[in-house]
Amino acid sequence: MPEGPITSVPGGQPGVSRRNFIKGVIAAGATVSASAYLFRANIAGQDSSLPGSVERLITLNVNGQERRVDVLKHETLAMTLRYKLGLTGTKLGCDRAECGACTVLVDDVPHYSCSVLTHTVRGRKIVSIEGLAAPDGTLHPVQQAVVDGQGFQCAFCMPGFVMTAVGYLKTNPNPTRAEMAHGLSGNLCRCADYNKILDVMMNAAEGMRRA
Amino acid sequence: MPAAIRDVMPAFELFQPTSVADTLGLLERHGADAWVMGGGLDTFDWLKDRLRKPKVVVDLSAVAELRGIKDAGGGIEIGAMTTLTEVATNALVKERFGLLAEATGLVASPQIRNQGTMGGNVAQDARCWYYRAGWPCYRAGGNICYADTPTAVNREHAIFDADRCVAVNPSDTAPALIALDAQMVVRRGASELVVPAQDFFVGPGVDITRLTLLRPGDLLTAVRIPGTWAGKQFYFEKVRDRQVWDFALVNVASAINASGNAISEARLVVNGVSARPYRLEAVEAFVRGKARDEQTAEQAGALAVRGALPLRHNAYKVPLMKALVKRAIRGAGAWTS
Amino acid sequence: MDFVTWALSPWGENILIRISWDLFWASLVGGILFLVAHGGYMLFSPHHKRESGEVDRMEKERAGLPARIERHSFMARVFHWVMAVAMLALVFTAFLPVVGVKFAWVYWHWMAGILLTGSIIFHVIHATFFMDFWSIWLGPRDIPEAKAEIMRDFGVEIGGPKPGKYPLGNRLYHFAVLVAGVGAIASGLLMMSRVRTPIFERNPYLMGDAAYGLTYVIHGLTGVGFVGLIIAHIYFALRPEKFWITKSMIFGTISKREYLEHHDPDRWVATK
Amino acid sequence: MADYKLIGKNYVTPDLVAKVTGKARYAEDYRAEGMLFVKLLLSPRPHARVTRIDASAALSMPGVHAILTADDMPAPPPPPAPPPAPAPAAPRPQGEAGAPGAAAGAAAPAAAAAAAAPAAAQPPAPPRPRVPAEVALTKEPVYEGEPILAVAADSEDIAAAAIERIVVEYEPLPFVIDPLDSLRPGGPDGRLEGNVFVGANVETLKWTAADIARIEAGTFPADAAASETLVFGDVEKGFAEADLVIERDHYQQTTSHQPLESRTAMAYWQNGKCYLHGSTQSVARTVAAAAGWIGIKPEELVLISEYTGGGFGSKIPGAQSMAIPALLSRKLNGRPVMMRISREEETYIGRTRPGYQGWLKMGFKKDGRLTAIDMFIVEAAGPYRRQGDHATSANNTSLMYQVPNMRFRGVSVATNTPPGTSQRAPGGLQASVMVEPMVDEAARKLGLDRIAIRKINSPEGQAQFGLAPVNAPPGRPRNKVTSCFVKECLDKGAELFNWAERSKRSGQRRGNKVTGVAVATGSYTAGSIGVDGLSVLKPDGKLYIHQGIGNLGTHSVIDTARVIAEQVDMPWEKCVVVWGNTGNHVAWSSVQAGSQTTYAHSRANYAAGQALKRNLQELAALELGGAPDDYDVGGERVFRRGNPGRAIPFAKAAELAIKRGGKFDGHEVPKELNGMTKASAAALAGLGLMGVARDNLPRDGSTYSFQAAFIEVEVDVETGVYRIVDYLAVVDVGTVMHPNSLGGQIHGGGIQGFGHVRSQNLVYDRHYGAGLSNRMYNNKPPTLLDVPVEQPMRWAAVELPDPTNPIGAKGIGEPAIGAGGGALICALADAVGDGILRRTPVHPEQILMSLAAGKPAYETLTAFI
Repeated sequence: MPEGPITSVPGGQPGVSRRNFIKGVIAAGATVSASAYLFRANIAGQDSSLPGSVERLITLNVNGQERRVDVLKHETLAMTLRYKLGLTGTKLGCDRAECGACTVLVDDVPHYSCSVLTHTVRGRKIVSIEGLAAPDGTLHPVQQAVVDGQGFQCAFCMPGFVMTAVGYLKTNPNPTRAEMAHGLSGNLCRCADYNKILDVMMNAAEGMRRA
Repeated sequence: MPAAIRDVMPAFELFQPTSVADTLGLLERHGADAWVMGGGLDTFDWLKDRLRKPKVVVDLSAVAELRGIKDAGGGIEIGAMTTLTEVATNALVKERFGLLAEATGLVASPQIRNQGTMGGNVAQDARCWYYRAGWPCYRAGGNICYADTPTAVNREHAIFDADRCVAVNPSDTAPALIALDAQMVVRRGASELVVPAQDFFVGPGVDITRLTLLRPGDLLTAVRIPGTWAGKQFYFEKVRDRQVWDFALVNVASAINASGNAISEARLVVNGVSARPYRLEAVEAFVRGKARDEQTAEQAGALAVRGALPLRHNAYKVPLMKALVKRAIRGAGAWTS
Repeated sequence: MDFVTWALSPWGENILIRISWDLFWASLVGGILFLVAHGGYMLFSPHHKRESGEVDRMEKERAGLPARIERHSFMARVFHWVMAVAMLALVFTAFLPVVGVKFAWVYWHWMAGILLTGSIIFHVIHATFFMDFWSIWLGPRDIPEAKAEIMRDFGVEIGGPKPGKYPLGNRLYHFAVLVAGVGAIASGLLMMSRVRTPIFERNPYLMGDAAYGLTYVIHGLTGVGFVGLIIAHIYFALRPEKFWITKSMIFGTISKREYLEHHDPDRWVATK
Repeated sequence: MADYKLIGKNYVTPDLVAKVTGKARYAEDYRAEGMLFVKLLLSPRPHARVTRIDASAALSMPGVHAILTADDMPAPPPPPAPPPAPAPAAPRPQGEAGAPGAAAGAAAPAAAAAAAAPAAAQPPAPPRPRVPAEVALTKEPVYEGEPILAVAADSEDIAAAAIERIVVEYEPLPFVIDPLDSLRPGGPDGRLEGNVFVGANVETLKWTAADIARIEAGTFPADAAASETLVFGDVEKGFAEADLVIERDHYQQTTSHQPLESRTAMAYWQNGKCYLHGSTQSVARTVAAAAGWIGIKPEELVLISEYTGGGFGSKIPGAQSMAIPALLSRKLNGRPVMMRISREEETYIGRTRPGYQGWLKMGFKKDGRLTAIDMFIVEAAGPYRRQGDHATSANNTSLMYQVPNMRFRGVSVATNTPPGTSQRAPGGLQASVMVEPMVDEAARKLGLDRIAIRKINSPEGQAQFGLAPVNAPPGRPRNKVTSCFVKECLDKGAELFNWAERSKRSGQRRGNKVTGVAVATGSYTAGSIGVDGLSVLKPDGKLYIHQGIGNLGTHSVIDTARVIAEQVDMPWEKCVVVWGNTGNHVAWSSVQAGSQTTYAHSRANYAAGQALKRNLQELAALELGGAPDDYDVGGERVFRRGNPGRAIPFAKAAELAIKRGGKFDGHEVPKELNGMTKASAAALAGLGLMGVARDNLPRDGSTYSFQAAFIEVEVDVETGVYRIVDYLAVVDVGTVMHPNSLGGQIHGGGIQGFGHVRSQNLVYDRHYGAGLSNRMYNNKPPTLLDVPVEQPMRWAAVELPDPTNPIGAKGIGEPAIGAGGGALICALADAVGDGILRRTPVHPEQILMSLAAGKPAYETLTAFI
């Protein structure tokens, strides 16, 4: 990162150098250079005495770890995961809640992380594709089913589909094929490998029931 | 003229109040500078397109009292921040008001239902693609409707009650709520308005820039459904191009109280055809006391579309609406036999 | 305060949308300020009425005049009141939504506009063929009259020319309404190409963005202009010293004395 | 069929675990110290000239580092010349970087057009203006959303705010959205140079007032002037012989490719080299193209694209826009620059399949045999170059239906809409969607079975096909295919689908639901030749296979590597596939388009495998005595036939090869190799025993794959809503290499075909020339619920090897989309009646309104609505 850029925008309040503030803030594993991604000084100012006002420095529970992160007020979860925490497995396909590639679990429920403010999920349990496999590399049953069935083609949609399937199967462990299709229907696959995806996810359901 | 860019959310100050009182305080304090965010799905579109740049966003996600479904003496009360998935899968809703559960279950996509809220779904803005492109149309405060010109593409637009603007209300839950005689609970400063769902929505003639009566500073806190229609016969159908994400081309919600084969009371609401969910009071009156059969359904369908004024590309909405109203009278299952 | 409202066209160009509603408030406040100022002045100023002696003399000279003289024919009065209703409807349907009273106003607005247009067409024909067309117009010979009026308002006792049928203020007002009315009607008719009416085929692309912008601005300017004009009109109609005119617009006639007091019988020859 | 250990078996591709754990890195997943972010300023107008740019306010903002405009772009290479003569080869030489689609009919000279056109529509005399090449940033935007300039800043926030402070002034120019508007007398031209692309040129073509009057009356003017004409036989004679003639107007929409990964790119410079992380279908073939866009030599570019999130033809050699971060980085002394392309930007700059407005006439004998086909297509080509889709549709039709007389006339109109390019089976999809329902209509009118009418007209064996310009020299041989087993597909499918019984459900009504059952075929090119294979057996006992192919999702980058392993009987666990980074020394490859990879690279890798094997044999002969042919390979050893004890393990062989040097370890390589392969071989020389070769295997004809698709749909005639109940695809793709991948390709293609027929669309406001469907919820790619979900989709292969491929494999990606789309529209027609559905996408209202009216009750020819 270049030496302390003044990160103000014209029309806003005078900026402050965030460099020192950031030091030590970004949790281990984050790619520091990418933290420049969303830097910008507050424009409306901050009066922390007001009810409901929020701090930028927050703690997130991601993939079972507590991570201290500096998060801008207008930052989405997808951006925090990808550019602050280095978790690039979560993909941005549309950034507009219409493809599902960025799906992550928030308290076990699938959400489009492009359309969630990071500040909204403070204190909630976030799981991204990187958090599914066991630390020893053992794949989650859904991941294993994908591998066993050579599921997906370009796989840009895959992390989103896998997360949706994991979340959906928690609510319906024994779905019919049609139910599974509805459960996964919020994810778009442009290779249109839907049939094979349904095949492997039905196997995944079985794998999860066994696990 | 400066260039436009339709990507990257502009910065704002964020507030995450934990009570309705604090929320109202923030809204009063910031006035028109404040933007109320529920699930955020409509909000993010406006912000990421940089078409709205509020100074302050008030995120309701931490207001616990706005969440949840309560039993209210035969009826229910649904907090505005209750997610659509919760509404669609809630046992009480399914038992008493299957119509709402069904309509809610057909909104957008599973993830959107997991995040989108009851309040957000009824209060969402129009999806007219000219308006959403940021063009200076009537709805955006300008002096033209781009969707109602000789060359406009207006397949998804209104066939009823257009007044300059021809956008439609995109909500799936709104017609169900109107059919169930629901009431909207709105906090306006110190006062609380309880408005029939039907009157919560406004047409372009009355207010061309908003789809509901919510003004800056207002807060929709809950939806109340009285017990009147609990357990009655319901029908909901949504026609759209793709079975996920897409908004309804036309949808229909009906609640029918029938004794034997005779309809004693009915509610019929169609959406996707005008800027307000379109309640068919004339049809409701017509079917009252009539036998619930093919003939009544047929006549009801014909009556429903009376006065429709289609645009160049949406004439199909007339027969489509007619068919849906017909089915809504006949009821589920009847038409496939 | 903004005078006009701009927007970005689909091509990213600044286009004129309409006037700023700030101007409505300006016109409203301006109108009210004027009447307060004028009313105050009239209460405390040294302004002078004409001497009554001259009128007494004229009354004697023209004993043949009837006791009541028709100032406004029945048709003229019907026109005036129809126009007044249309005008008020137009102004209220236009500006109530602006001040926050929401209702479906467009239909009533253009209907009132049609009524106004119709009544004005009638008025033009009526005035041209059945009235003294030029009696309402302004001309160079009004200058001495204007001068005298102003002098009197400043307390200078002065004789001088009397008006014909219409006092100068009347004629000035008529002229302002004429200009604003023509502007409002012409722009309004063009604007009707952008709403659905049974009268015009809707075609919002009849003109270009700039031409429509200008049209909307003209309509807006004339509209807020009317706010001020109407305030002034009602105010003067209710002023005691002008009330005889108001009454004549209701009942049609004025007394012989009023006739002689306010008019030059040579310029307006009473027929009855 | 040969007994293979690897080929034809399911296995797990080595990239899959990385994909499913989120470790696979696509272009936007790379980070570098000090990385800046780019935002683009896009043209708000469909056609204009930039007259002024004032970026001073933006440049003075803290955190803004640089701006890049058209003035910073290197001069584009001259546009490729059209082929000297209309080659009777593959309909689309999917080939050369940036210019796919110079097809057989492309060179149809003015004489051809003149012959077909009335005198009034004579094209103007030469010299004809050439189309300027497309550059990443422009001063004359020719479509809404074309990038004008780029800003690099510390963050996207700052870059976006900077864009909003830049003032650009434009001089508006005429624009075209609907091609037919441009053909009106006095209608606008999409380019300053003219309105119609002919070959590499732009010309001006206007129709007569009478032609336009016919359009306004709702019919396509089939005798209007064409700019391209291709013929085979005598079409008038053919129609004279026909017992049944059917003609139909027809519209197909323009669709956007919409790969889920946009064309994001990141670049930096180090030691005089540009490191470019991009998203491309082909890796080796992108280097020269991208280097050209950046204005450097190919050797100065290191291209990294290990994973690509789909392309479907839109990223064949990457994208012009990749040059933007590279050039900004160079301006900033090599500082890394990331350009994230938003979905809306992808919709603008991410390419389209050209739409069709056209007319088709077919003549049949009573027995169903085709006597003549006459086809006229106006295509919406976008603003930059002729698209060959329309001519390819004709070519493909002449293959699928062996008609003795055929004529094609076409006009490729310049439209100010996103640039066209190949999209999966360009022209092939459209051909199936256009032709198949008319064949069904004929079958019904003639009382024939729909499979029977196809079989009577289908190609078989080395069937001939193709059309030629009207002035082509006589006696020239027609094109022919290397193999064709479509009849076998139809037979096998009829059996598996139980066609005899199922087809009786046609038109059955239950309540308001009507069943439609149909069959349709699709075909497309399935590979050509001309690439290199490269592999190294290293002393660690592993075989390193260096693939220059991109990893675009078809798995072919891995599947074709197995061909080398198969040749030398190498256990798959000991094979390492190297791909996706030209810094890792990859072989020259085929362009990944036109279902090329499987066919071409199994050939190239077969050649490399043979070279590897030969090197092992010769090495063994030198080490152990005897002749090379005395030795064979297997069990990770090269051994003497009949005496397996005399053997050298592979690891040892690698060591020996290094010692011996020369051709054994890559210090000497065949001269015929491509320069890129030579450079890679040189870099790898001395690391082990090398197997490197160019594909010189014999081939006669063009390689095509085929598919027959069977489908059942249910149409709700009260609402027009329909769903697919059951689907079966049977393919002729030669030898099956990887069943799971093949299944994915077949059904993925089929579903994309469904998407074309049922929902995908681009909509434009023609007053402003502005896109209204830049969002996915407006342009509607197919979802999971648009496919059969209760009954799994099924597929089968006839598994008859192609004689010109050493393992018998053919390409697999493209026939599937036409068959799928064709089958769906045929089934809808089966349910609601012939001649009603003449426009795609088939929205519910077309069915609803037309059924009520008893005829097509929608605009049949208007584009972009």
